[in-house]
Amino acid sequence: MSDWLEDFIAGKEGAELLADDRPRSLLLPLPALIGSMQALKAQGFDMLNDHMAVDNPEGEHIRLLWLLCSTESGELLRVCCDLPRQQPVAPSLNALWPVAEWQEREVYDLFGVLYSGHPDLRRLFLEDDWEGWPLRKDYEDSFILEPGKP
Amino acid sequence: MKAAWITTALLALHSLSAARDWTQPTLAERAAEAAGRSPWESAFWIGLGLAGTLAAMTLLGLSLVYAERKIAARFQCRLGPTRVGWRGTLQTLADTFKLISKADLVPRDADRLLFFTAPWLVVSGMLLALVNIPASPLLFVVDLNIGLLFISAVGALSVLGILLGGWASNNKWSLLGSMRAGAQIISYELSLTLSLLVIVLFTGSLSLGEIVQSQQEGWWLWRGHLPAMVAFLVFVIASTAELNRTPFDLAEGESELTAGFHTEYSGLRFALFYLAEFLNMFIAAGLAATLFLGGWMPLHIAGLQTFNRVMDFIPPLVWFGLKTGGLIFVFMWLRWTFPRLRIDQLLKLEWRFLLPLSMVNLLVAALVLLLGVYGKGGPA
Amino acid sequence: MAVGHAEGPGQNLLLTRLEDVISWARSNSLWPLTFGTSCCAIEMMMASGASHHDLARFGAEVTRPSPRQADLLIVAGTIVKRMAQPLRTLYEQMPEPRYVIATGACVISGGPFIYHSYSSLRGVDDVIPVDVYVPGCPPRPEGLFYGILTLQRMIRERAGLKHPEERRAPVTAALPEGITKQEIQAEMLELFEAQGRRNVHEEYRRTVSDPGAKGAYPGRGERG
Amino acid sequence: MTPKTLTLQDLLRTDFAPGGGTQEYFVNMGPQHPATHGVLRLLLKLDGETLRQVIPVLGYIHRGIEKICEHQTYRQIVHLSDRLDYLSALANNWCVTRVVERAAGIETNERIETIRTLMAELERLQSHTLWWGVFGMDLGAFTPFLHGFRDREELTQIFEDTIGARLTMNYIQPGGLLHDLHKDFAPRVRAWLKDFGTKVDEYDRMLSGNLIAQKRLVDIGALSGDEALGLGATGPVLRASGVPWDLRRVRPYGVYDQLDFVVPVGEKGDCWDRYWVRIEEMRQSLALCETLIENIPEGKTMLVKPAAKIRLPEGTFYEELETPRGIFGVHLHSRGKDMPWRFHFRSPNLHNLWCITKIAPGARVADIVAMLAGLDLIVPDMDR
Repeated sequence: MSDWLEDFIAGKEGAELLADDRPRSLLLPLPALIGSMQALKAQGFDMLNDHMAVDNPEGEHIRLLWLLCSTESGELLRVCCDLPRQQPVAPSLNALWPVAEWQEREVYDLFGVLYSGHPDLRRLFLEDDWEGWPLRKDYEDSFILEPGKP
Repeated sequence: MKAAWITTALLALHSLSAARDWTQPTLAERAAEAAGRSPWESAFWIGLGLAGTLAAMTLLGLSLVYAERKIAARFQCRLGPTRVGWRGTLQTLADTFKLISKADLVPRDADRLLFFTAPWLVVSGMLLALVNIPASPLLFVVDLNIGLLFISAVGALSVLGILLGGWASNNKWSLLGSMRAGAQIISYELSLTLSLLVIVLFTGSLSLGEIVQSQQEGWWLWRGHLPAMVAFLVFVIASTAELNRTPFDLAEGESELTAGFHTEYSGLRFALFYLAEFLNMFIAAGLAATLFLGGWMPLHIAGLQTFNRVMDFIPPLVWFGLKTGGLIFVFMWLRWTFPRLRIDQLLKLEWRFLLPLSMVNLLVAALVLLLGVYGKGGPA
Repeated sequence: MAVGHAEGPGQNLLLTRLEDVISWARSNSLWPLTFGTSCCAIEMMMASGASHHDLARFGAEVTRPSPRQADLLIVAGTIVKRMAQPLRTLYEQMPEPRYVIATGACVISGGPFIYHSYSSLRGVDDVIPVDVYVPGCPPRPEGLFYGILTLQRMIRERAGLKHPEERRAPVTAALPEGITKQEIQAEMLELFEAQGRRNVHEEYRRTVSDPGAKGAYPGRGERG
Repeated sequence: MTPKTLTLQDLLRTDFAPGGGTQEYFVNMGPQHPATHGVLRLLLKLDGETLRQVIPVLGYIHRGIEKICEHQTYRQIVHLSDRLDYLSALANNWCVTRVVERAAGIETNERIETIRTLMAELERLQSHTLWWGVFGMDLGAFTPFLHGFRDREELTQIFEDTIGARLTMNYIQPGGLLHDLHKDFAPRVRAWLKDFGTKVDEYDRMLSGNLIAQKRLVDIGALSGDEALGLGATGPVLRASGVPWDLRRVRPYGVYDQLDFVVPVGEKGDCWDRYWVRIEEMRQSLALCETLIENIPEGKTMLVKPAAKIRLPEGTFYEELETPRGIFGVHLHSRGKDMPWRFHFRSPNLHNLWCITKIAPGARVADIVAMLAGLDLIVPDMDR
């Protein structure tokens, strides 16, 4: 089970297996992302199940997570990638899985991650003139109400 | 005491139904006749005709809407209106008052003149058609010698109203709805008219009074053999389409076009569209009953003398009501059962199927007429 | 709607009568707009659509998809910042007299999304005036009925013709005037008959005849 | 080089249609439109009645649930998950519960798992009856709507007996179930299942066999299996396209591994296949429920103290399961507190929605309504 994944990252610099299992996680450096994803798709991961981001203000990075799924073997695989928080730019996976176009729009909308090569990078949920990225931990909005505070 | 009342009522009914000489003058004829003697008398008959038609229009509109809501409720395992009046009978009256007393809204960018005209056009077309329908020998406003032609002509006014209304609203959904309605009604008008022509061929007259009287020996539905039956079916399908009712309600198509051509209409003008829809249904059903089911003629079965006597005793108005009501029920049944067609399927049905069918049917009817094989047997 | 004042008995009887008739008509013919954003909309559909509850009994089943033809805006489901503008437009597109029922916690106060949300409005009355509030998350169809009956009573009681813009504080509704509990029970039995639900029907009859019966309908028994 | 971002205004360009020479125009379908079942907004680029392009515009019910979740304890998050896809509230509860239970290492017993499975299957039936009713209404037949709701209402009352809620259940909790079953639960469910068996046949007679309905559905909006996978479709939409991907079978959870059922799979992936797959799923769920209701083992229904604070270890956890609409997934990023650092829902409806951009161009306005009904979308779940 574990062998092919270890072989897979063997040749890649900066790639490592993360401790999380179920699904097994893989941390890739940004430059190797597109190539690895292409290879993974060729290996049978035909479904891009989900794409999300986690903000990490202490580490000054935003971690992007892709969840891949293979309908042949039924295997799940999580691929992670860290981006700098100031200028997060990631390559778009739109050409591999069409659904990435909209998943990336969601992450752009809520975290402000930009995707190069994206055909239609618009906000997904919020108005086009919304300021700020609401799911970042340092997002401030006078509209937000907190319990105990007037 | 009770017996006396019942006898009186039966006698009154009989005297109504005993008007067996079917050359009763219509209201229009009475007015024309009276014009020579006294203009007042003439005005009285004209006024009676007008008031009668308007009253009938209101009453029919109210009761048909109520009937539709109750019937729909029964199809859907519910009760329908129950609270206003006895078993909800005053529900539609409340709706009418409310609609009349609503604020008068006109969209800012609407074409005001056309916006105001459209609903009245629809209603006036419907009203002009209504005066032609012979409900009974006594209740007959006008018997034009080109009655059928007149009805199909003024019936087309409603298309104009719908097109104008959709255009004037300045709303894309309205426009889509009215364009659909235009394409649909104009197409189905063809097979509708062709199916009417079959009966015209048989009777040799366009006057509705004469058409009813020609059915003394039997309803055209039976006497006309296959062509009349086909014509009846085509008529029912095409008039459902003309009425914009499910499965042909594309012009309003709630789930597609919000409310179709009357999306922007509110209050009184919307009520007029609503009224016209239901009265047009009455006109279509009444026309079908008149042409194919003997109008106000009682049901006779050859050879059963006693049965026929009993049938004679029922007043003509009741006969007409029963036949029309039955057909209206069929229209409502269709509406609450079928899904909606798509616009291209709808037009295909007309141009590729109904139109050729009714053309061939007309030829067959002509053949039947030439050979003279119609006119015997069946219930009359 | 400038109709003269009709004050005091004997003065301008005709107008008073007319007003009564029109209030009667308006209260009995509340056509709702088909509008719903989330969970409450399902319960609203259960009320207006489901044969079990049958909003048609009150003459309010004619849901109009076009705001121009609707009288009643039932705000069912959370309203967020982005929806506020369309909602206001919808309200303004409705002709007077128009009524608003706010159903559910979200549209009353923000409900479960009151804190920490950057987009949920905390009460729809920031956007449009509300006549009746129906609490619940979501409110039961019976709750919505209660709201509608309350609204009907409000319409009947106020001089709507004189002051169409006037909004009154909510009033509470008991049983509608002229209708007894027995009549409502009979109506419910008829409704079950129409659905062909014999088992439910029998169960209900048992409950009606013996209110203390164990496991009485609908689901009010103690938890197991 | 920073990538270029766009606004909606940039997309609003019309042109003269190739060949025909007529001008295209934009129409807003929604946010208030009966066919979009809520506040989905579709910008339609039309040429006459023919669709050229569909631009879904979301966010009219974006409540920021993921942000709110970061400030809620794990028990509170369960009740927020009800309000995503409110028609599969129990499945959503279960998914959140599973991810919390796995992270906290809570083991459940057989009774809890059986009841959870039964409830999820009942809810699938409930959801599909509603879908069927609304589907009929979207095609223009109003009566199915009421018949679907009639059958649903009965089940809602059964749920209410046990759970105390009609729609937003909040029943499946970390560590077990909120309440034990009501004593009338089993007899009422048996009676309902027996009744519903005949109702599915009635549905078939009423809508499936209707010629107009078939004309409106067959060969409309066909989507091949590969396209569906690429667009991220799951659930009945994916299975209608011929991919037998059902988590209940592929990666069994609950007690699905002990159950025998067929996963209905379509061929062409058109609207008819989507319709048929769901009708068939109703039959399968019915059989599953009949088996499950007879086989509920004894045992406790709550294994942890309801008041106890749940603290999860650090890490990223993910669980997914099959709701009536597709795969619902929960990402949980914990930093060892009693509240999550980041909580993300994988929404089946959001992913199914994108199929419309692929299948709609070239169709008519009426078809898009049939397609939307076939995809069975719940807007608050997309927007979260």
